[in-house]
Amino acid sequence: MKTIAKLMASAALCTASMAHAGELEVTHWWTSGGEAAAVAEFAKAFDATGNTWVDGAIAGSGGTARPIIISRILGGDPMGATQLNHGRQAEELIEAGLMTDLTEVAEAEGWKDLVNPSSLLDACTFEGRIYCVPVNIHSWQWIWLSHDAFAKIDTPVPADWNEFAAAAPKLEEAGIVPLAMGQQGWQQNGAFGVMTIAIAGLDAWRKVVVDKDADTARGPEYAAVFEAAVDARTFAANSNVQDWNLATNMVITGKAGAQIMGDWAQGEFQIAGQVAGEDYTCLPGLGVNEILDTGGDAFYFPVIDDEDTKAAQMALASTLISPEVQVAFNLKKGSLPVRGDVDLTAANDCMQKGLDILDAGGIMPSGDMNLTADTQTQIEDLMAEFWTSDMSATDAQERYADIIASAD
Amino acid sequence: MSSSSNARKPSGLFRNLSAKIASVPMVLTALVVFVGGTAWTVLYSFTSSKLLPKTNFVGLDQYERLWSTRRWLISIENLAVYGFFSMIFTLVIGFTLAALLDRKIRGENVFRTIFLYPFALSFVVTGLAWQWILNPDLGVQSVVRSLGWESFTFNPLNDPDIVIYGILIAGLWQGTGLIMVIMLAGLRGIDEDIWKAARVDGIGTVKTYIRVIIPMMRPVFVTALVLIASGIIKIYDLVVAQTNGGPGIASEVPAKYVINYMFRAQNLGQGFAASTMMLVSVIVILIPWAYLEFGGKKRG
Amino acid sequence: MTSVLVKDLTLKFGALTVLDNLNIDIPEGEFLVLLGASGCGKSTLLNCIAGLLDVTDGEIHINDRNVTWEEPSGRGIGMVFQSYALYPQMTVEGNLSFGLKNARMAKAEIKQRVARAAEILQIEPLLHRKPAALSGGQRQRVAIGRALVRDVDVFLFDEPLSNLDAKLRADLRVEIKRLHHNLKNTMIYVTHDQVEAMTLADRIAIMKGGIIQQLDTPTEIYNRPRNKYVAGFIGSPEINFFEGEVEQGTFATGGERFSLEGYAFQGAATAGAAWLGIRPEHIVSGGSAKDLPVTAEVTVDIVEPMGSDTLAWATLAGVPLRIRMDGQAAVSTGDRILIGFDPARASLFDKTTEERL
Amino acid sequence: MVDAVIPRGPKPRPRFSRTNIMLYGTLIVVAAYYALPLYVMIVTSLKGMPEIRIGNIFAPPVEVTYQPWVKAWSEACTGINCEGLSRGFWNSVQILIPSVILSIAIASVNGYALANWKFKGSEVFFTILIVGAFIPYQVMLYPLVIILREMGLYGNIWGLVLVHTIFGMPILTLLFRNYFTSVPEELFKAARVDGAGFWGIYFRIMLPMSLPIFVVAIILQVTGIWNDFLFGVIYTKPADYPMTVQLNNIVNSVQGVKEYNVNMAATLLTGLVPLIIYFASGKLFVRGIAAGAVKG
Repeated sequence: MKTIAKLMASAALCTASMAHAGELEVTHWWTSGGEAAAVAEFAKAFDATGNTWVDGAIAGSGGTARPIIISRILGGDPMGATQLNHGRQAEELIEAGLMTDLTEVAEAEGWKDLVNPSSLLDACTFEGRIYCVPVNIHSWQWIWLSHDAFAKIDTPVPADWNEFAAAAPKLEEAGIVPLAMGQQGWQQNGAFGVMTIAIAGLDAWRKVVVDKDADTARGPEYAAVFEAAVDARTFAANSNVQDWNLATNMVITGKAGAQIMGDWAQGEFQIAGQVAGEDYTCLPGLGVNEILDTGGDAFYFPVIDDEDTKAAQMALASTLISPEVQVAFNLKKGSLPVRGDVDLTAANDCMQKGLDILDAGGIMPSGDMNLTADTQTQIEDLMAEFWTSDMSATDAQERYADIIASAD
Repeated sequence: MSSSSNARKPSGLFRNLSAKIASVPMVLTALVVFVGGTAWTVLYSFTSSKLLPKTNFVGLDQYERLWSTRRWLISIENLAVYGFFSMIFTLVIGFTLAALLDRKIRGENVFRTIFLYPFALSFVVTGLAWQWILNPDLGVQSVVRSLGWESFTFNPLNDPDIVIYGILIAGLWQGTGLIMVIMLAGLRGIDEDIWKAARVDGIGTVKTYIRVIIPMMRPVFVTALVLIASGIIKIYDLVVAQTNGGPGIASEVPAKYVINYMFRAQNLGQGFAASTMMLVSVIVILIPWAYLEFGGKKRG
Repeated sequence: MTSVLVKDLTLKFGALTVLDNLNIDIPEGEFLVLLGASGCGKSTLLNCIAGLLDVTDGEIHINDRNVTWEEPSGRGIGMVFQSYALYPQMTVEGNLSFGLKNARMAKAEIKQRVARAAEILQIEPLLHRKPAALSGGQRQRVAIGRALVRDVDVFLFDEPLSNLDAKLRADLRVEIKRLHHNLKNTMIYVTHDQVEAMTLADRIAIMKGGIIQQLDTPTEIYNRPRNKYVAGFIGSPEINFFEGEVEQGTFATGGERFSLEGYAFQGAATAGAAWLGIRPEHIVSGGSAKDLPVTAEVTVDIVEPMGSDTLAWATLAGVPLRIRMDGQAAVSTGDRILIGFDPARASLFDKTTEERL
Repeated sequence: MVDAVIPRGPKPRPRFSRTNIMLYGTLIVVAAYYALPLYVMIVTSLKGMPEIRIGNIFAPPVEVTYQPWVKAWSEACTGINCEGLSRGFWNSVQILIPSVILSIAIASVNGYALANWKFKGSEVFFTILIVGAFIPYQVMLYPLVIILREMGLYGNIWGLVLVHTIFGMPILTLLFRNYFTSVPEELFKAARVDGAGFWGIYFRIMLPMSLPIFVVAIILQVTGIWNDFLFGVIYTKPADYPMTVQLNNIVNSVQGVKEYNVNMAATLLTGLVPLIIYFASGKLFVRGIAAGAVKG
């Protein structure tokens, strides 16, 4: 096995593209309006260091982009740097020696002390070495509510999931889709995850996702989650969109009452010129259980055997995590910075809420870090099917538990 | 009496040397890519390869998992539905159009050009065009509703139960022209005397087609069938562009499953197992065809 | 002097033997026709001589040189094909000079040879036309010209006239004969048309199943076919066969008994089962018939007038009998006529070996 | 007594017989169905977004605007690359030209060798090749990644060119083999007697004779390669993405609202090359696909 890995690594070395000095191709899948604006900040900062950011945006969700990125790395045509969700996805690539070790830069700059929460850096660490730069903290646990929509039905904007559920029929009557939901597995799975934390609680979630305890997955806590998901499914029945930002757009335009979506949705509100608290409201943990997962994006640097490229990679790594860039990027992206020592006074209402929770230690690890891509895909497929069919809560729960039981 | 020849007896390997050298690309493609690649994939489908191909064999595990995965079953079901209707409609529409065009009509060229142009377009273009036409808020549904039929509902791309038919409409639009052309070529290849004989015998046009012409065109139908079938199994771009498998996983197809598992889910073994199943289904189609086509006339 | 020598030639395609141990010795200047039904191996033999097919065993010598492993172009042959095989994108001149150019011959020499061939074949006005603008006959002349310019000793013709209509075929046949007469090259000519074979050949080789049945002059083949197959193949309308027994100078068949007086047996006359063949044109009817050693009275079943002569069908000894008569013969269906033939003109074949007796 | 019309002269035929009305009626309705998507794409691409939102997709544009076309061609964004489809267009051109030349060159020589210079085993390889045409690409995707990587061609345009050459080989080889087989064998024999060798016969005799089949093959390959999506996604990097892949990216990378007019303009732009070839080549296109298909 190791031989194959080495072979691949050497193949990668031999045929690495000979980029010009200081020119790095960076692949990522940030293509929506808010995301593109945020990534432009990275490019600007990197270009300012005398290097050149060659943008390799890949449209579609991470699901579309990841295979392209990975097959290029494996195929011996690595890019200079790439976005990847950290966690288990990159493990095998690191194992195969295809990723650049960043430990030196990390130690020189003291990332260990900067990065908060430290779990983010842990996810980048493999056998004691650091292989990726976390760039932001994303949390899924948000519901976004449209003030317009609730104004139309003369109902105050709900303060938690239960109030929302109560108001949903009224929204429906007014011809408003209560819950906007892009019909893609990762969104549906994300929403489900959010409801799990809010309804089943962190302990049950941890048992299932971290410890892969199928019995808990079959238990009453999860049963309640699936029941709630069935409700949510009815709320989202008329949501005819696929992409998450189109769903967000429904909330922005008041066509939908709410959307369960990660904090990146905020970027879309911002671009649409909406103000948190005035035009929309965000509730962490569905307003029930104020806890945020600390997933996020990270950048990896595939091994390229060229000194200039290597230097550029290191320069990019330190640029990405530098305080100014963190602020500029995260403000646009709507995510939280990975370092606790930056000034985010410019942050809006929602980000501030997030920062407060973060400071209070209301954090949990992200699902990405605990489930393999394989298991993730299986769950996403299940969710995709569940949300678009009339599968009963018990059936869905049973199948969910089966997947957990066979996860590794 | 005979002087010895100055020509050397060429040894077996160097006979037709130029031809052999010229055939190297073909031989390599056949052996390395087609045979080698296929064998490699089949072999690795018995391993638990994840992101990288590894030789830790796990027997039929990948296949067991494959056949207990909802998404694969849905993919297969979609393929069966799409395949069945695509087969029937493509043949029926293709033949009917060909027969209509064969009635010595005016403007045959114009009609043929219109029926066939979608075939020049890629599946991506086809998928996007139909995605737009079937858009529930702005497309056909809204147009019909605006005409006064308020309750009209035709929203296949967002209804998991009928989404595959939405793809079918686009697929038929793109592919029937080709079959029509093939059928037309077949019809044109039929002896004019057959028509004269049918006329003398007083057999009606439709009846002549059904009882005489279609049986005569058996080889053309078989070819068309194989063509449609092999196209169906490969269906990928259309789904990606039109629905990307959605809503949910309602319009997933095997080819997409393979690529998803190979690259996205980082479970190569599962992807290989799924692609091997696709291969098997092709073989199931090919063998009877090969038997029909070549089995009978081996001595020819 | 031997021009073409085929020695123990065998050709197999897998398990199928197409040519079986053939031996032919063709003297210089001979016009040899390979004749046979389709699939008999005649074209295959020609292709072997040309080097277009690799032999399984045996040798081929041309002009005393062993050319068994030689490329076609190196054998000193010119070849004319049934479909003319003119290169459609080249002019007549281009067609004629292609081979010479491939042999890197000097330009002046090429020009001179093309001119000569064009003159011989009277195709000078056509030199700058493309084959598509030529008639069938003209095309075949060009094809012959292509062999001619090569200035070789051996010409191979592969059914060159089969694609032409009857009249043109007759015309070109004469021209080929004249060509041979003038050039005196060795020519090997494949055909399935016995008229061509008879008219052109110095010798004919009749082939069947990859084996030469008889190699002889046309007269010999016509008059003294070596076996029943050759007898049946040559001659139109076909020879009449009677199955019977040879007994003491007579041939007994279906209740009739023909005298064999004057028949030249190959060896001693032996008794036994045999075939008797007599050509329709050797059956005499009317007044002169009664003087012949064999006579019979038959009823005419059908009459086929063909202008120059008339073919009458009757039944003798239980088998259908073809009788060739003069075109003016006044005979009609139902007539009873007297016929007769001279056994010296008949052929006898052994029943089992089918060899000439 | 009724005067019976004596049948004489041409048989009277009603100009609009029921059969004819049915026949043309059906054809016109079906033709409308086939033509509709193209029409809808064109009118949509010429409308402004407000008009699209309120209007009917079948209605012709009230106010014609070419802005969506300009935007699709040179301004539409994927990520922070806002060069529009033009980049994909040039990538496709760069992929297309070598792919078409290489695949046809190789396949025509293959077909020629198979038709005229059979050697031991040549038919076996050919059979494998033809059977290979039916193997789902998915089976060979990953092995090809490995092969290209070992050759150092993975991720660049030449790798994709090779992939197109490989997967175009079965059908093209078949096309050329059948064509060369239909060339009278005697012509080939005559050329051998005239002393031409393998390449001599190919270049001097066969090639000039087979221009039509080359045109057919070119049409087949240009449309096929231009329309490819799968290989473009898997074997190239974003900078080299062919037009189809970029189209999918542009349409699917939504920023704010979906700009249907730009999407349709982009879609049409991508379909333009094969459409032009199709309308320009007419009968040859039909011949091409019929030849490729009927015998396939």
